[in-house]
Amino acid sequence: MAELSASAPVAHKDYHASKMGMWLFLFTEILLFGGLFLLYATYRAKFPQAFHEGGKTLDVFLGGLNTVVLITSSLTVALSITALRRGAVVFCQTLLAFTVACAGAFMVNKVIEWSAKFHHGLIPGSEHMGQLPQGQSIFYGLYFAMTGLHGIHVVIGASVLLWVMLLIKQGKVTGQDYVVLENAGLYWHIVDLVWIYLFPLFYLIS
Amino acid sequence: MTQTQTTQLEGHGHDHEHAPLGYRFLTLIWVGLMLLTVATVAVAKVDLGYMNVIVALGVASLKASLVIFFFMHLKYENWIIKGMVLTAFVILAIAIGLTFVDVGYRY
Amino acid sequence: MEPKLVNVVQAVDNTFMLIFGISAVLLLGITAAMIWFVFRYSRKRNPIPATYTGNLLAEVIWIVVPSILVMGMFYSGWHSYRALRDAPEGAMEIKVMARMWSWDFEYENGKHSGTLVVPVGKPVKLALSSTDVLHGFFAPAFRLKIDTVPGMTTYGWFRADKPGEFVVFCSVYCGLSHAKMITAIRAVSQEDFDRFLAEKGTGSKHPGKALLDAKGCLGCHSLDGSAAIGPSLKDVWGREAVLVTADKKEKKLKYDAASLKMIIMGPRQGVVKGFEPMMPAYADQITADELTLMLDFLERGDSAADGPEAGRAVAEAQGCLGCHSTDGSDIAGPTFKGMFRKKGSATDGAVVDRTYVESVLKDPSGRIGKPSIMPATTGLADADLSALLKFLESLGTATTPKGHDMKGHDMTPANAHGEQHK
Amino acid sequence: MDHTDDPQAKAFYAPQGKGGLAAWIFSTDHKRIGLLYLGLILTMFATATVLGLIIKLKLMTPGSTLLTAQQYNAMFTLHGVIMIFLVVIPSVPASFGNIFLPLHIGANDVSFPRLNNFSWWLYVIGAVLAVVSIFTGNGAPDTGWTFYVPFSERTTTNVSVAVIAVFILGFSSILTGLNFITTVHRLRAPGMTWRKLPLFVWSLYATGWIQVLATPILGITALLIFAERVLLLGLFDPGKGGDPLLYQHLFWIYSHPAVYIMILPAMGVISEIIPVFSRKPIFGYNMIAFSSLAIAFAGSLVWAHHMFTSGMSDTAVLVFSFLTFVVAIPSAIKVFNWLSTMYQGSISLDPPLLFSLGFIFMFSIGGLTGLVLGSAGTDIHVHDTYFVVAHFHYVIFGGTGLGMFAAMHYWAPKVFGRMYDHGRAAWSFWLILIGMNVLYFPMFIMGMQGLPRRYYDYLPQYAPMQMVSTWGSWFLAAGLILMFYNLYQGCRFGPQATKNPWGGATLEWTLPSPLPHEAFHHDPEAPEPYDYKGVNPDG
Ligand code: HEA
Ligand code: HEA
Ligand code: HEC
Ligand code: CUA
Ligand SMILES: [Cu+2]
Repeated sequence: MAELSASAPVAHKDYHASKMGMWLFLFTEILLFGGLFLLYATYRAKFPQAFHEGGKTLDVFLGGLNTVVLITSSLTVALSITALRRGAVVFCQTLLAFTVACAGAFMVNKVIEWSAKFHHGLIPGSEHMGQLPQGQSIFYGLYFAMTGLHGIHVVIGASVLLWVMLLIKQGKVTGQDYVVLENAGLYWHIVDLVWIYLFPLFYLIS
Repeated sequence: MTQTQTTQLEGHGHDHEHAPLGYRFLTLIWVGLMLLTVATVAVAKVDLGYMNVIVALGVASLKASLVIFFFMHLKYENWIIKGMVLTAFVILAIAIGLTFVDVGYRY
Repeated sequence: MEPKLVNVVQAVDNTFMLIFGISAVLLLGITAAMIWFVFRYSRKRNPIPATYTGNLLAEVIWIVVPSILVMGMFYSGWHSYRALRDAPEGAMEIKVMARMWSWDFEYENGKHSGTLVVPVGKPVKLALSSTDVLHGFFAPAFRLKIDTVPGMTTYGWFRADKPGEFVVFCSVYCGLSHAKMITAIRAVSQEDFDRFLAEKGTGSKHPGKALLDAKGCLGCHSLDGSAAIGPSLKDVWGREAVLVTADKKEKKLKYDAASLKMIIMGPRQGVVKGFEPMMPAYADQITADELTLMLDFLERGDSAADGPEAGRAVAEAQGCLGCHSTDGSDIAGPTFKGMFRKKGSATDGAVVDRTYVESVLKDPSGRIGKPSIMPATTGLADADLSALLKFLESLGTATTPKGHDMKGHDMTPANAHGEQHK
Repeated sequence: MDHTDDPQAKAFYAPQGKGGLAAWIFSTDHKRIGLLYLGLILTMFATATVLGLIIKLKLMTPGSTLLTAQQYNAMFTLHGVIMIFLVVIPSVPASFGNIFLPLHIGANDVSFPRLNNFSWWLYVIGAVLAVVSIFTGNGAPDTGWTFYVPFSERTTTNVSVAVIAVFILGFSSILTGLNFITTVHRLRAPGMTWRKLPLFVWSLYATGWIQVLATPILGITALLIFAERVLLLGLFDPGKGGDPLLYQHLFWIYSHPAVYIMILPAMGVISEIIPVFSRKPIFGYNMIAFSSLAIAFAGSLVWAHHMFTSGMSDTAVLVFSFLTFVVAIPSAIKVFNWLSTMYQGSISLDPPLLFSLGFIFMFSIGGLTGLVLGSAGTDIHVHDTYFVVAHFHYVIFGGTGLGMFAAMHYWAPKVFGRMYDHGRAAWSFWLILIGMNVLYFPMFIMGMQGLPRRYYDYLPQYAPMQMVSTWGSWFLAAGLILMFYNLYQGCRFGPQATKNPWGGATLEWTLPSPLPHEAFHHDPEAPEPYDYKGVNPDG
């Protein structure tokens, strides 16, 4: 406590404050998804069988692949911070570029998956969805809602990383002043974190 | 959460001047995450009844902790941030838990 | 014979009194203290303030005492809640279906009605649900309130300890006519209730009959020829009767529109021989239109069962009139007046005829081609549909249907009931 | 820079350098942002109170008068949505919190000034969207501020835009909370320990946590309604196995804690004002500070007390009723501590104190009737009746509203450097207090008699009470207009205010009135916030 209050109220960059602010923001993301996890939990309790059936129709391989992609991208972001702080700016940029590429791969994969579902008539609001046994249309509804919201976050996260890459290039984010990169990284990790739960909850429950 | 002595190579401290985590260390964490992913997919193929969910969520939480503590640096943050993270998760757990006081007795 | 039954209303009211009592004392105390302090410790009277910053004991006291108080309130509240929830064994079960914006009650023998008729003194357990959105069954007299949720059945129970009519509100906001979604619980004697149940309620579709029921006439008059509190209404039309006037003179009378109106609406010229002067005056409780319908039923009985009047009854029972007016005004849906044979709202410009109505009823949004709040109606018998169409047809022209002076009076069930609770 | 001696010319709100609108709406100065918020909030307040007035005018007599049912339904929905999301949730924190939180802890701004400006913009966008939803599509939303499914999914009115507005407003609120938490942690002046924080800061800190942790649930709830309507997901559609009650859970998981977002900052204001005008240290500082945190935490455990009749399990009724009573205790602590602060003080009944005492009275009525609602058996009878309407107008208007007015009277001289007329302020107070009680107390009685809420027409038996209640709204209107006139007149043309007109001991009173552009040139010495020895009202 004492150490904290030692910081003077001056306008210069407050590293701790930025980070605290970012964490607080991440909580809001966690709770935003939390609402959907709440729905997931309760509906799963209501329709265990339907969720089981629904889970069977999802492709574990694609889901697993995406898990690997995201975790790897998480690693490269973490590495990029180390690289930047050690002065390896080019390596840092490479790692970030790789991360964004991973995000792209993830989204391509997602599109393939979703279009396969659409192909089977599993389109929200469609007649086919309406005719599914009760719990199943809920399952797919949640699937679309949660992976969809997650997908949006992937896109946002990747954009933020691109923006940080630009800042690094402009020399605005450096090995001495890297909190922006760190915060962007934190955001990216949250995206990963959510997926770490989505994967087993949707793909591995059959 | 106050354990300050760690085993990895890099130094650490309470302020932001602590040295960055090493490439090797981070990669090791990644290897761990990969192994856990393989494990969870493998276990899912075995029918353990209701234990399946618990195992899957347990493994996921293990993975999540790795990400939070190392990739996200939480381990090296001061206790205030740690406390905040804990609060956020506790509130989420309460929200879900208390909802089950209703649905648990209805469905 | 007298089982010891919990008095739910009493239990709830006790909790009210407990909390209100404690609150009143606290509020008065707090207010008095504030005023006294402002006066006694004003800067004039007390220029030098005290300087202490707290007192542990005092704070402990006002943590502990309120805690005890609220736990008392909690316990009392929970206790009365239990009383509201625990229906006694063997309670009579009635199904309640809520829809925009009317109620449907189904009794154990399959009979339906729009007001809830129950025997006095018997516990009644309600199993409630809804066809469309959330509604709430709220009977203030019994402190009973429970939401009706589509796709789910909720429960509630009550017991009417004295005969009478008790208002039922819809408590959960449900759209346009939420405020009109009012009906009544009518508590009658066991005999009356049995008679009510036995009447082939669904047999007659005549709205006049429904009105006789709703206005409480059937509580005293039978329709099967048996004498009750009042004379039977079976075949009254044209019957000869003897009236005893106030000055004990006997007066012969033939029942027709005029004389029946006199009896129902007053001013009365006497009492039917052999009966007590018990019938209330209905002058301000029955409108002219309603009377016309009631008289029509008394005159022609169920013979009009497939005519437009029967159709109106169907529309009423199915809740159509909650959304469609008969007087040209739009409620939630287009008015029925002049709808028949006109172009419907469907995007393909179809004309409103039998097939069209049939298909709209089956799948309103689908047929009309855009999302609509109109609920699908299933299980409508063929005869009912025919009646419904006749009813629509009767509203087809701008002039009122012959024989009945309707003057565009809006006869939604809600209105009809609303009238009773003046 | 300008060298006149007129303090008004050096005030933070006086044009300086680039003047004009842009210097305001893109300002990152916490004081300007606070004023921007205050202006908009009061505008919204005026709009929504007029809607309230029209509602009462309609309800003056039974029958279909003045409004159609559809108009009425849209009217109370807008009244509720604007009041909740655009008025009382931002009210004290976004306006006075923004201005005084940094000053109270000896900082020159919040941690993230640009974010602060951004959150104001989000507020503007949300407000604009809310207005757009009225005039576009199939007309103004008619769901009530609770947006309950399935009705909100089926109604053809413009609900989709409204929920997006709510989503955006939620994020505005989150960013304010996030900013405050970080500011309190990071920008306290040297020596400003947690135990020296003014209680206003404590209450904002606790509020910040609710904003950060509860509001996202509102966000997802609003998004879900949008998705249900536009993408036809069907997650709450009973026909597909959906459970409408889960929507209610999600909604109240936010919206119950939200009522503490509304009340805690106002309680903070009261905790500032009472000791200043009693010239006696606040009684039981620790307990009041702690009770703010306790309310924030315990407040997140009780949401389902809005659902006792919803058909949820009896076990849930038991648990949530119990927890509701637990949450009442920290509020009780505060009330008793305020009273004890006055005991043996040296009280000067100036307008801010008058409004604060009004707060205590009205909040006590509202809170105590909250206990009737928390008790399961009695809530069944009064749920969704005017009893609830009365309860929340007492706590929101009588509580947060009066708290806000108290803050305006307390800080106006500091912000604008001028003093309003005290006599007129007292008059307006009494008009408001009487008006509120005549307006809202009959609602308790009508509720007990079973009048359901959201009824555009009612049975004639309620007519006399409704009539009285409508009269009350006119008294209230008169009082409000007098108050706003008096404040406006005072802040524009009143006599020059001194530095410390009330004798407050918190840091803002060491600064000139009106507030200058830069508050502290050096780190200030952290004062004992409630030690009035040596601090005297000047003049
Ligand atoms: C500022 C906002 C605010 C605040 C502070 C509160 C405070 C409280 N509220 Fe209220 N409430 C609302 C705003 C608020 N409420 C709104 C808007 C609704 C309706 C929403 C809708 O449906 O549209 C609502 C509805 C509502 C309900 C649901 C009713 C229903 O729909 O059936 C309930 C039920 O428990 C409830 C309870 C309480 C309780 C127990 C408190 C407690 O926190 C009160 C604590 C205060 C005191 C207890 C008084 C002060 C203390 C003393 C005088 C000392 C003595 C005390 C004791 C002995 C304990 N409230
Ligand atoms: C901050 C919250 C707040 C405030 C202050 C008010 C204020 C008022 N409300 Fe409020 N009300 C709500 C929040 C609030 N309300 C909510 C959340 C609901 C629930 C909605 C729902 O069911 O979904 C509700 C519902 C509600 C109903 C129930 C409707 C129904 O269920 O059918 C009624 C009925 O009388 C009502 C009336 C009033 C009145 C008469 C005022 C009066 O106090 C208004 C008095 C004010 C004036 C008469 C205006 C005069 C003043 C000025 C013009 C100011 C000038 C200003 C400046 C110069 C800046 N409100
Ligand atoms: C909840 C309100 C509601 C109820 C109850 C209701 N309707 Fe409707 N109805 C509507 C609405 C709204 C429309 C118009 C749809 C539109 O134009 O979007 C409609 C349209 C119709 C139409 C087609 C008219 C046209 O112009 O195309 C017919 C016929 C109809 N209703 C008959 C009935 C009948 C018969 C019943 C009772 C069994 C009934 N409705 C019950 C709301 C309702
Ligand atoms: Cu049905 Cu309100
Ligand atoms: Cu609440």
